[in-house]
Amino acid sequence: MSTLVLDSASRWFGNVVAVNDVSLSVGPGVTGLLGPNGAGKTTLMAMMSGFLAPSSGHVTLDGQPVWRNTDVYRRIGLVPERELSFGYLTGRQFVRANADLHRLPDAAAATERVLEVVDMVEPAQRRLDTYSKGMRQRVKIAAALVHDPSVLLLDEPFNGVDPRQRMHLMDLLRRLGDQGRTVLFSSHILEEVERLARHIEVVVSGRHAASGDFGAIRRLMTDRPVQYAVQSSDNRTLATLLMAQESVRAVSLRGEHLDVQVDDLGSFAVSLPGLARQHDLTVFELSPSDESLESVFAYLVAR
Amino acid sequence: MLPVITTAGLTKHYGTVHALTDLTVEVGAGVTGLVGANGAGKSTLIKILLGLLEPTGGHASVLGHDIEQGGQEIRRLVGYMPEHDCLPPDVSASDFVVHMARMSGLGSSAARERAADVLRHVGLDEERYRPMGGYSTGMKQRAKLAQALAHDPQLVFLDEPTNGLDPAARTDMLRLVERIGSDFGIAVLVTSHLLGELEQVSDHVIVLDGGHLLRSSATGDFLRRTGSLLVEVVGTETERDRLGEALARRGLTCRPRGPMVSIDPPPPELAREGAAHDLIRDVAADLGLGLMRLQPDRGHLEDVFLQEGVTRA
Amino acid sequence: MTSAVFNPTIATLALQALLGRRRFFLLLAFPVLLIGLVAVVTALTDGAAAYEILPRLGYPLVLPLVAILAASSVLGPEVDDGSIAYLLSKPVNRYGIAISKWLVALSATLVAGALPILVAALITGDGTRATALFVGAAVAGTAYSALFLAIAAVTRHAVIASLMFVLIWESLLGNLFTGVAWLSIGQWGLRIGHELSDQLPDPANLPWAIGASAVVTLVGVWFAGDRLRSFSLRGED
Amino acid sequence: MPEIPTGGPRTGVIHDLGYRRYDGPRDGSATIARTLFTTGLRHAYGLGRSGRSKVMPFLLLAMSVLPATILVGVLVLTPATSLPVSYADYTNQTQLLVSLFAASQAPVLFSRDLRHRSIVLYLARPLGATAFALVRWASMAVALWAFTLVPTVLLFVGALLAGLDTSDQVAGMLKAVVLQAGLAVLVAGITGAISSVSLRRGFAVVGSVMALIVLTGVVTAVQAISASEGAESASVGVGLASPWSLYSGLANAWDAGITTQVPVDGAWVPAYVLVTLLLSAGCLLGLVARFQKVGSR
Repeated sequence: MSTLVLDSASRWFGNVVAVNDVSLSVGPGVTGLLGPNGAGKTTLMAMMSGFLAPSSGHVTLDGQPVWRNTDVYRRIGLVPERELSFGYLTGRQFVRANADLHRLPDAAAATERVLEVVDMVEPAQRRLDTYSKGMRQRVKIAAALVHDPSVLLLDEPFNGVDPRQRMHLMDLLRRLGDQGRTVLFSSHILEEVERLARHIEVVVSGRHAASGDFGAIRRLMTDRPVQYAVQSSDNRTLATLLMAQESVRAVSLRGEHLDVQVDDLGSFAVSLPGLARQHDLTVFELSPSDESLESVFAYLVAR
Repeated sequence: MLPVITTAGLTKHYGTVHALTDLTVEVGAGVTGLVGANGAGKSTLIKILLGLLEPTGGHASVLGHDIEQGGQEIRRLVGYMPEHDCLPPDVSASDFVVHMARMSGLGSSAARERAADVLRHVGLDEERYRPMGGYSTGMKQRAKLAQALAHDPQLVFLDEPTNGLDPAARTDMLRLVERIGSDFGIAVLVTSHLLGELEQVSDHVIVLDGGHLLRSSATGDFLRRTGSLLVEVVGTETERDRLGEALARRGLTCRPRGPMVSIDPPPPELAREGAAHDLIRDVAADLGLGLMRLQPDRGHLEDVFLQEGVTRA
Repeated sequence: MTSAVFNPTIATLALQALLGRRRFFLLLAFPVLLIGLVAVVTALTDGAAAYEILPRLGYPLVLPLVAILAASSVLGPEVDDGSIAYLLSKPVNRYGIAISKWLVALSATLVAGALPILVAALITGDGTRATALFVGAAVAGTAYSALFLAIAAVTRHAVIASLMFVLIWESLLGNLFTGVAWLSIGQWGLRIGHELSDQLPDPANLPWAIGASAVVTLVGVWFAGDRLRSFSLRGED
Repeated sequence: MPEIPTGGPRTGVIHDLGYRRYDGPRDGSATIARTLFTTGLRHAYGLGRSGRSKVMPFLLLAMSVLPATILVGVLVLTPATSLPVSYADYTNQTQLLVSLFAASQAPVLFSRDLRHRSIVLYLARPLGATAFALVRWASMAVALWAFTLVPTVLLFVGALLAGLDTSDQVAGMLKAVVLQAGLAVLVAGITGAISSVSLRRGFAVVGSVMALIVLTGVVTAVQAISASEGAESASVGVGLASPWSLYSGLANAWDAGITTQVPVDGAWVPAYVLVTLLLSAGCLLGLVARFQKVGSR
């Protein structure tokens, strides 16, 4: 059981501040690091894995600093986003080399064990450059797991992996989390994080925007001014009715839809069904039209 | 109106790998989606249509030109945004798009003016003077799109334009694709492995699986075929389950999906257009639940494969 | 901190990087070319004429080119594309990594650069001269591989920078200005070889040649290790 | 479409900034090829690219011009009847710099597009892979030619200023220029072919250095040895093996001011010409094949 702690960590490159005063702590279980592209996830990951010194603040694993401390890699397994350039090695040779670098007492057994965990025993004698993207990801994970680390850090592990392999990887990570390992993965896709992580950390523009249970944050996210797209059997009538509601700020017609800006989602959502029934309107579609992470979290940051 | 692309029995085999098998389709104006899992033959089809690859068999024509004789003429009239990275990192988007416009035959001043315009349309502003190596994925995709539009083509091939984008950028890109097809008046063939996102922007969808044509039909047909609904109410699992149980009592088949309730296509007695919607509306009103989502379930590619697999078997 | 000086796994990987790709044939071409040439010329004429190839071509050109190729192969590509992160995310001493990689580059330089010079020189006769030239080549190869490893650890244009050093500084300017010999790895090696055979030139003084070679080697390897210790991954954002 | 405001003083107009179609003229393939050629030529010298990419080519150019400048200075200040080095031989003497220029700049024209895969964007446009490869090669050849031409012209101007015999100088200079063109064609083909196969810049450079500098070193050594052993035809024959020995051999045969170990004459002259042509053509074919193969991937 290990805990990775960032204490007021910042990182800047010249005048570009990639990570801005982030404090968080990642413990056992699966944690998702969520944020739009360019939010500083990779920089955060690099600091947590000891590949970048924080410009200010501290990054520690169980109290030990991570930067320039090669000993922490006994407890950390890292799956970088970078491609493997060891195309001339077979999957087994690559994993075995990782085991040897850790000076494991029985490197051969550890290699076979971990190849089995990621379900790559059969293709392991093929060269890496013949692998598909999903297979390469699994071999990377195997290499990171070979020394049985208590912390597993994965940078964008699902990028470019097709849906079937994605499911497979997710199952694997969930199992690792259930075993009590600290599993942290970064992603810019809400659905991915939703399906895998209970606990999330959100970064937007280098700032720590939200942290905690996924469900709780999702509820916080709905409690904000939102934009809705509504399609009904009579949009103009519905527009008039909605405009009379206090919870609605603006309504406009766009093609076959109504764009509705809602200030108070709770009372809007409660009043809409009754209103529609009263005037015999069929609501064909009702969907938040602005669910992007950026806009959701920009709101959280601005608060 | 003449079809933009027609293919007849188009086949491409690499040794034992069958990338495309006997493909016969027609693509018209507007936005056409080309869907398939990785390796379904989407990129191969585009490369054949561009004349970069020779088909093993069959015929195709693009904008009235046969791909075998008219390759050069076709490449003059179309734009291509490849799936993979193709931007030199040390050049600015502005310089690059101007150069690419000139490579399509525009004069130097026309190329400059059009590059500036197109970069504005795709949404690259101040950053267009910076080297592209420092771009985010979203900016790179925009630059790739800009070079495909620079010479005002009559047809663009967009290969996985939303790859690697986060949801905000994905929405922007899709809206842009939609505009290219409607406002710009350029025919679009856009590929993706997500059927859901192509539904939003395309008029017509072609589904490929393992090099075979699985289906080619207007987008509306896909939506109608799915028929499932997703409903979400304000609150926690308790509220979700109250809604689900109430709907189930009224004859709908419901199952929880995350914070939402997924409702299967309604039974015959509720098949009238809007009947299920009204039922949901009424149940929510009766229970005093806040209705915050009611939308058709976005079909996924896997669903289409599932359905078609049954009919083909 | 693990205090391992030599890490066999790192060395094996470096060796595989060197031998497992097409560039291996480029590396192999040098000794084959050199020995073949000298053998043919010796057979056709005599050893004295053939020997001239070594100080004019083998020593000043083939040896440093082999060192450049070896040093940049064991480190350059990995630093370039960031995949060295896979090696660095291990509890392994960074200087140990630098030393292991350097030893592989050094071995390659000795085997594909210095040894062929010895063989070629022996073919031309005069064992003493051959030994002297080999000692010089071994010394210079040692310093070259360390210097080029350090260059590969700092710049993506390591090959060009190293080539400029050898071709412009050591060869072109070295031929024009004798003073360059004081700052030329190749000349230090020759000076040390001169102790064994008078047929090698005497361009600088001996303690300087020994000291400078040692300093370049040690500082080069240490510097490469230090760069690895501070290796940073930077994301796209 | 924007409308021209007409009439009274108080009018206004909002212009349509939406997407506009282009119905102006479109160039044919020949013009496109010319544009690609000019861009390639500029890029070979780092023009139109980042500041750092100008350093190498101009540093090398400055180094190759420097001795010529000194020579011209000496020539003007002291009484002399001829240049201390012939035009053709000047290029030969600075072959290290010419070779380095070719080795370091060929990857710019032949590796970059393949490595970053922007080649696909070119091939999706009217010019095909064959035309692309040929135009790139032409850019490189002309860039190399210009590299050798600059000091030649400088020497020529200096010689005229110093009052040397004009007709001698014109003849020598013109011969050199033709020979340099042949050299540029050959070297551009060799370095281009190497760079299009080895996409890592470093290895492309080492490969080119091997083909130009090391190979020439080998050939020169063998030539010298066979000449001193009296094996004259062997000495001339070996000269067919490297671009620089071909250059000096042809210059010798044409009496352009380069002395080789053994004079190149008789049937050797057509052999030298033929090998130069065949080698250039071979490299070009290789280049075209390479770009065609990459284009279809």
